[in-house]
Amino acid sequence: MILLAAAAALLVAAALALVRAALGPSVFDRLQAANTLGTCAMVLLAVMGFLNGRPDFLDLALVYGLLNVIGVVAVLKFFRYGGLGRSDGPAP
Amino acid sequence: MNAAIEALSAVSLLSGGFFAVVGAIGLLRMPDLYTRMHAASVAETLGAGLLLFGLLLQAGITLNGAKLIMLGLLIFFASPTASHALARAAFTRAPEHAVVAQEPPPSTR
Amino acid sequence: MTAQQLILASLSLPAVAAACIGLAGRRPNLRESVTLAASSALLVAVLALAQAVLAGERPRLRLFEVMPGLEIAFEVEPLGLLFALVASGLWVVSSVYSIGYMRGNGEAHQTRFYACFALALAAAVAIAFSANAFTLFLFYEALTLVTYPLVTHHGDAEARRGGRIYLTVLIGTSIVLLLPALVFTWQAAGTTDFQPGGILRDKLDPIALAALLALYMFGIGKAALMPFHRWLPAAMVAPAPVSALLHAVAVVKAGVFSVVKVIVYLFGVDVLDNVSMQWLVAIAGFTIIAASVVALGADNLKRRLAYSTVSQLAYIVLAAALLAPLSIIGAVLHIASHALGKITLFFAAGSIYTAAHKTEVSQLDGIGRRMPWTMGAFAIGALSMIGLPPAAGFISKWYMLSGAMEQAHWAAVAVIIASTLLNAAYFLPIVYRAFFRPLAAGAAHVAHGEAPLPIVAALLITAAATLALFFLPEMPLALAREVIGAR
Amino acid sequence: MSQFGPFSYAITIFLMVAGLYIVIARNNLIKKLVGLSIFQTAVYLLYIVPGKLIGGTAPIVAEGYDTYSNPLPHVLILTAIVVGIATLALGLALVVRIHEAFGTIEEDDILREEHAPR
Amino acid sequence: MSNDLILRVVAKILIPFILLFALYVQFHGEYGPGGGFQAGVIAAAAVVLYALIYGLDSARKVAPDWLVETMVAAGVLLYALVGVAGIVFGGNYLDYFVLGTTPVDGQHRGIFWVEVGVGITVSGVMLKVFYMFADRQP
Amino acid sequence: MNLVAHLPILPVVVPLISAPIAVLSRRGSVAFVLATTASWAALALAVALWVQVGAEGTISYAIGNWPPPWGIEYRIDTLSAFVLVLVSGVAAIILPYCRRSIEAELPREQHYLFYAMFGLCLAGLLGIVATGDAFNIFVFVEISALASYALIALGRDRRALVASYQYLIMGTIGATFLVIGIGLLYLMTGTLNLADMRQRLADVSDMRPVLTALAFITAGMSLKLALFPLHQWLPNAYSHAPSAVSAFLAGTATKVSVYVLLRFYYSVFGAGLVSDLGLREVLLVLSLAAMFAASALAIFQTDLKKLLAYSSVAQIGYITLGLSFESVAGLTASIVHLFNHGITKAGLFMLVGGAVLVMGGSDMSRLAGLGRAMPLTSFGIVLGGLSLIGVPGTAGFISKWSLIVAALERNQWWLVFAIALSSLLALAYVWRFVEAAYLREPAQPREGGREAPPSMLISAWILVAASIYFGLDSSLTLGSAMAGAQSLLGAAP
Amino acid sequence: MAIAVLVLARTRNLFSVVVLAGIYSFLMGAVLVALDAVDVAMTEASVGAGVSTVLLLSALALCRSREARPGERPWLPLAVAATTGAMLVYGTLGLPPFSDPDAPIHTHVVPRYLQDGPQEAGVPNIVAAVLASYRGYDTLGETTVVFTAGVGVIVLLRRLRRAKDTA
Amino acid sequence: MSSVVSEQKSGERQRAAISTAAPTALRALSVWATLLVFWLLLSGMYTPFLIAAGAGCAIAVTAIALRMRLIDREGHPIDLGVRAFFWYWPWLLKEIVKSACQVAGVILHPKLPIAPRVVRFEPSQRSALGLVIHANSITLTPGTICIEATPGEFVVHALTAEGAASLVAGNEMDQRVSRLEGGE
Ligand code: NA
Ligand code: NA
Repeated sequence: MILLAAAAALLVAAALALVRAALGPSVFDRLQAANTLGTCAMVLLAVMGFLNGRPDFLDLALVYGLLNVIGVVAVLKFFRYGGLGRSDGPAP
Repeated sequence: MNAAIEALSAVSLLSGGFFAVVGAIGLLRMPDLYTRMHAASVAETLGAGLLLFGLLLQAGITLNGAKLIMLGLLIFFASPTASHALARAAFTRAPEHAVVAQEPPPSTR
Repeated sequence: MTAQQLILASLSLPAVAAACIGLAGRRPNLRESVTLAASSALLVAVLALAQAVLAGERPRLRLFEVMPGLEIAFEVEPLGLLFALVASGLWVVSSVYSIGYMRGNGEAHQTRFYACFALALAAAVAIAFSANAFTLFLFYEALTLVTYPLVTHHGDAEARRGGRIYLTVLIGTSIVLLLPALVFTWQAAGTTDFQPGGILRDKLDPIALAALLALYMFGIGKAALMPFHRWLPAAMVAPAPVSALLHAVAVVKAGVFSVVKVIVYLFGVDVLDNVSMQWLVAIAGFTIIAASVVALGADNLKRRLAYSTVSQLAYIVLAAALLAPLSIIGAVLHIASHALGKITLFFAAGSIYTAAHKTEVSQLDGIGRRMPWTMGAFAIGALSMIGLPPAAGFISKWYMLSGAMEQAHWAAVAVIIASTLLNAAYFLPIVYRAFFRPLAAGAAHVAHGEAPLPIVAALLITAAATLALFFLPEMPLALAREVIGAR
Repeated sequence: MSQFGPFSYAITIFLMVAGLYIVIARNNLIKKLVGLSIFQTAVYLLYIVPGKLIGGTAPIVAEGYDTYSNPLPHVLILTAIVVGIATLALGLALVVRIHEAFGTIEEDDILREEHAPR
Repeated sequence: MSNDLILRVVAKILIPFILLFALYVQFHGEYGPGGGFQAGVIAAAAVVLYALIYGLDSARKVAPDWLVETMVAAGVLLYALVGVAGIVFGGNYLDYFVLGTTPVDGQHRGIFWVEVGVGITVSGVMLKVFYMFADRQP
Repeated sequence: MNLVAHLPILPVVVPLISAPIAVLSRRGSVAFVLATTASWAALALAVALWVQVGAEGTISYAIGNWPPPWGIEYRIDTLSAFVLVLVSGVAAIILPYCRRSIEAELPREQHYLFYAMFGLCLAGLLGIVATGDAFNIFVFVEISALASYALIALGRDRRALVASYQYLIMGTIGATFLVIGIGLLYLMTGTLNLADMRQRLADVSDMRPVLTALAFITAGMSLKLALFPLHQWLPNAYSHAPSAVSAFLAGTATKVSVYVLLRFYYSVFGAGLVSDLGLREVLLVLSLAAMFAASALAIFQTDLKKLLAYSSVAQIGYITLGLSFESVAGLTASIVHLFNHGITKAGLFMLVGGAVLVMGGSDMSRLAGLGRAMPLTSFGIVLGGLSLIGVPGTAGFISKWSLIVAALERNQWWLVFAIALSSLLALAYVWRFVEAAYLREPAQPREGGREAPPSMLISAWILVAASIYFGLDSSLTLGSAMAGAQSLLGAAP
Repeated sequence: MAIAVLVLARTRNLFSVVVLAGIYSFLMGAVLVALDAVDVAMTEASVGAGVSTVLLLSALALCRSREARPGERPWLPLAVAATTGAMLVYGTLGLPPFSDPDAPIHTHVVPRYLQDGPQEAGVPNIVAAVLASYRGYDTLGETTVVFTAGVGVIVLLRRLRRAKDTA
Repeated sequence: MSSVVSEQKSGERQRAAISTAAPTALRALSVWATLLVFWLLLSGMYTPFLIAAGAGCAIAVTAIALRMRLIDREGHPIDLGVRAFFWYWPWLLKEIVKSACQVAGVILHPKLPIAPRVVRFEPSQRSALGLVIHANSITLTPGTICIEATPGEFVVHALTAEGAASLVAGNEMDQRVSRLEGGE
């Protein structure tokens, strides 16, 4: 029951973020919304794992989290440099 | 499971949900990008954190608990990094921080 | 040589000759020697076959089975033999003529010309020997295709236009009408073999038979039944030897040959007795009259000859459609007699063109004095066309007329008589002009004599043959009688 | 829950129609590809929704569960996803080359450009 | 983006974990969600992240083109050859039963190697495709 | 290890394996040898399979040794063996042609990738034909499709890119429609195995999803087989692709799509259902439209490759027309034309490829005087063209004959004439080439007599000769087609 | 999800389109988890939010990032799409009810996977068992698809030593 | 600008090299161990094969990480040690909760009482790691976002005046991070 409530709250949050993504107005706003949505989805997955009684699916949430990061980084790299292949400094 | 832990978990989950919603509301209400980001970080840190904590209490010291902690760590690493990168990108684009890469309304043309 | 080997030889001789001509392309003398040798050899082979056929043999040769009940096979029977004799015999003559004409006019692409000519002969012989309608159809189309380069020989815009009409009408009728007819026949009878008495007995009701017959008659566009006659005048753009090939040696003969073959061996004369043939008679009759009228108005000599051909072919169709034994004999004979007469006329036209560069009837005043041999031969050919003795046309026309009277088909009789008058009306003035009018003023100062020797020799041979056929009709007559089963 | 079936099909069909519309109606080559992807993803639901059993769980056999949702659609859709991303990758590569060759990725402009001399 | 301190440091910390996670997904596909495909994608994503932060050339030093191109082909080849092994050992194509001492053992082996093949090809392709795109100048 | 037992799978797996090895080799020459060997092996295996099927009847092969409805089954009957032979045969003949053709058209670094793609495309097409599993069809459809998108895009003209993109969009929509159809069928029957599906369709509770599946599969495959008016991708794709690719795709890809349609219609849905939905009439109308409109469009093309491409659309109309008769005779005509047109069109595109190589383009104005410049090439094109028209003695004639037989069987005389009339349009477009090649003088005189390289010319002529041979002896083709049609319709042979 | 698509259809900034497509994927993933399709969700997340975002961005970086204008004749596409939709509506009306355990897909073929899979194939994740073993050949095909796409992209985008693109 | 940055960077790298306490080999071993633990936690199945696989995979990933040159003080900060864990993070958590509640209040306040502004100040950290920890801590705490993080200057966006006011050189967070960085 509590879990359901938490899931519902996350859904509401995700919906609100979606509205922000829809409204924009700037690309960054959409990005921020996407990022928030990603986090919500990730936590939601964890909650759903418990809700279904199969919390071993947390792996899934981890995947979401990792890929969310990469997605955002890619977007930002694109925005800053206009391409994904550019390098601005020497290798580590 | 211990009733106290159960209760703590419930509280934690509910308040986590609450902060998540609040953050999202802020995302909608705030006037510009940076302020929206502040709001979002409420949802991403405290909201997500409390929710995961609540779950952690339910999972106990198990492998699932470990994974929940990993999830939390991931959020704590990734979320500010993403926010920072976003802010920086927006800032380099338009340092006068209210006007950031505005899309023209679709009605033009 | 066995009869089968003879068939194979007759089929492959011209084809091999075509290949050799192609290879010998750079050496004109060799090339033309090949042509002459091959044509003579073919004539010998066909004559050898004639002996066998007249002795009552029916040699057969099977090549492929394309589909069940559909094979490429050959069988030599009297009608086909007659056609093959005409074609191979005239090939020899026209080869001689071609050498004179092509060299005399300095034509281009001579190698292609001789090669395609040889291929056309191969197709014609294959048509003549077809054992079934499918094989006939196959080589009928092949004949169209290999004669196309001859029709468009000059390659200019006019030739291309003529070639297009030629192809469209011939391929068009054959695919749209003949092919469905063939499939229908195959479906109804399970075979397309030519058999004495036909293969469609009790297979189809009269209406279907009539429809099928119509498909065949119009589908065989080479028979130039109106309204599918346009290709023949359009093909006049070709050089004279080609016209000879089209009008006498192979193409139109293949058409009327197919008509007779279909009526006699596919349907069977007595099967068709139950079917109304009046429409076919009517169309043939109309074609005879209409084409003659057009010919009457044509000033261009070759055009006049072309419409004459349209009309003469319709005789054959008409005669075959009458279904009377005598008229069918006439039809068969007319294949030969028209061939000889018409080739003489075209040789003469080519001769005039080569020597005097004249193409119009109105330019021919007094030309007979300068080219007596040519115009003499022309006169014999004209007599044959009209159907007057002592030319071959008389005999065949006589049989046709007898057949029509035997059937008491007075309309047909009237058509034949009327058209004879028309024929006379458009041929005799030419002869008259040539011999009895003074030389045209403009042409007087252009000195020219007869055409080159090969041309004159060829047309004299055919003229002589036209006369010979009148006096010695036994062999063709014997073959024609065998066609209707009367020995 | 009985209404969930029709509802989910409605969503599926909506996504499919919208995706297809974007593919056909839009001029921008990249946008078309995005539409194509959406069109393809709509199929996922068509397969997977009917495979769900209420009270069932993910088809990973473990003690304590005896009702599992249907695994076969999952397998099929995994393949479909892979096909989708493969198509997208190839399509984008084409778009990039088209952009290099024509200087635009708007279909109209390309069609106009095609007929113009280079 | 190696200029950006924060991204650089966070990426440094995260990338090994992402890679290990990919391998975990690869090896545990039989027991939980995931498998060769997902593992391949995640592994490629780790390298992509590296390339995003440190530049494409650095990534190319770590995972050179020849290696990636070899992976592209090697994985699918491995898969197809596992199938052939089925034939060689007397079964049908992709018959795993004959690959081990017992049928189930054979199934285990077959599934494992097949998933490895998928993982190799997928990560190779994803990476290669990224290279190809990122390497091009607009 | 008895290879005969694995005949069903080997023709697919051999080219499939050749592709990654080709990529690993990174050498154009090695890849060429690999692909050629693989395609020859595939042909040999397919022929062996054909013989085996002829002797033993339908063969089932359980991949992974899982029994059919659970595992994926390869199921080879007369029809699939026949199409396998066609596809692998065309590939086996085209590959030797590729060597010089590709050398001239593609930079050296791309050669090994080209051969890998070719192998994949071949494996995909063969896989579609061999499989007895609905979803597996989709997977292999995508393999062949992706490979062909890339292959088409390799064309030298930049328009090849656009053509490839258009094909990608249309092809993907088509494949997605297919997958929707398969999904609905799966939902109603619970199985993906085609044979099993057919049995279980008998007691399906509600026919609506099944009919929808039928509609989606028809629409999807119609896109892929370029049924008029869904053909727009084809002319551009075929005319701008590298010559070898045009030839291969023209000979195989659309034919395999037709095969898929046949498979679903008669091995899954059954003839009754197909006619219930009125698909017969739709197919009939669209086929006629293709036969006439596409032929008419072909007449007005100034580029020979494009002309041939439109001709393909028209010829596909004949195939689908036969399908619409829903009789053994009609299906026989479809199948035999599928084969005959496949070899003829592949041969034609190969010859045109040779002409393009020497003359620098396939525009009619460039090809003026081709008859003298490249006599063998242009004579081959004429012979192929005659087969397109359906002149007796060519393979095309056999197709037309069968089609007319089928129409007559239904007493549809008007169709007979329609078929014949559309052949005249074919005559018109073929004759445009003949006039250009033989009756027009080249714009600028060039040094004559240079033919395409022998490897290209010989390969192309093998197909031309085949299309003549199968016009003279149709027992092999027509026999297989009829056996295939009978087995599809469940009629006793 | 529907909202995301609607906005996506209307948005002309292609960059935003990419972001929205990523969001769409995340949502789809969540829905898939709710439907017990965890493997699919994982794939969709990694593909939709990861790979395709990166790919789309890469392509955008190389092309202009703005859609010029929508198509001019929206009626034909709309009609096509609507017909498709109508056909699907008709088709889905006849599908078995949601979560009906007696539906054919739950009673035929699949029971063996679920009951015998762990023993026969030795793998508790039935999706993995079906994917890699029962229908392993499909997966070989799937891998080949990936391989094909990879080779295709290489062939299209590899920079050639000889400047071919200038032709 | 970029050249300046890279100069700064190379200088900073030298400093990092000097201050590297642990040799790379040791660090790599530690990475391997961490990864193995990570694997074991994820896996939960302790068959010999899977454990061996875990060890093998950890070796492989360590090798790759070495190849990527990820294993240094920045990438694997074992130097910070356990003390940091118990000394810095709880404080940060407390700060986060505190400011999150504040921001939540602002969001829910009908008037939305915000006073956004950008603040610049100089952090006292010298190492990249320290700067990153500091910057991320700022961003983690709701109400402040670190926009630019360079060794000489932090540019921070703050939601409210109070938030801005706390961001001055030498604030509590700055001090704590510096102490953490110094390994004290
Ligand atoms: Na898995
Ligand atoms: Na913050």
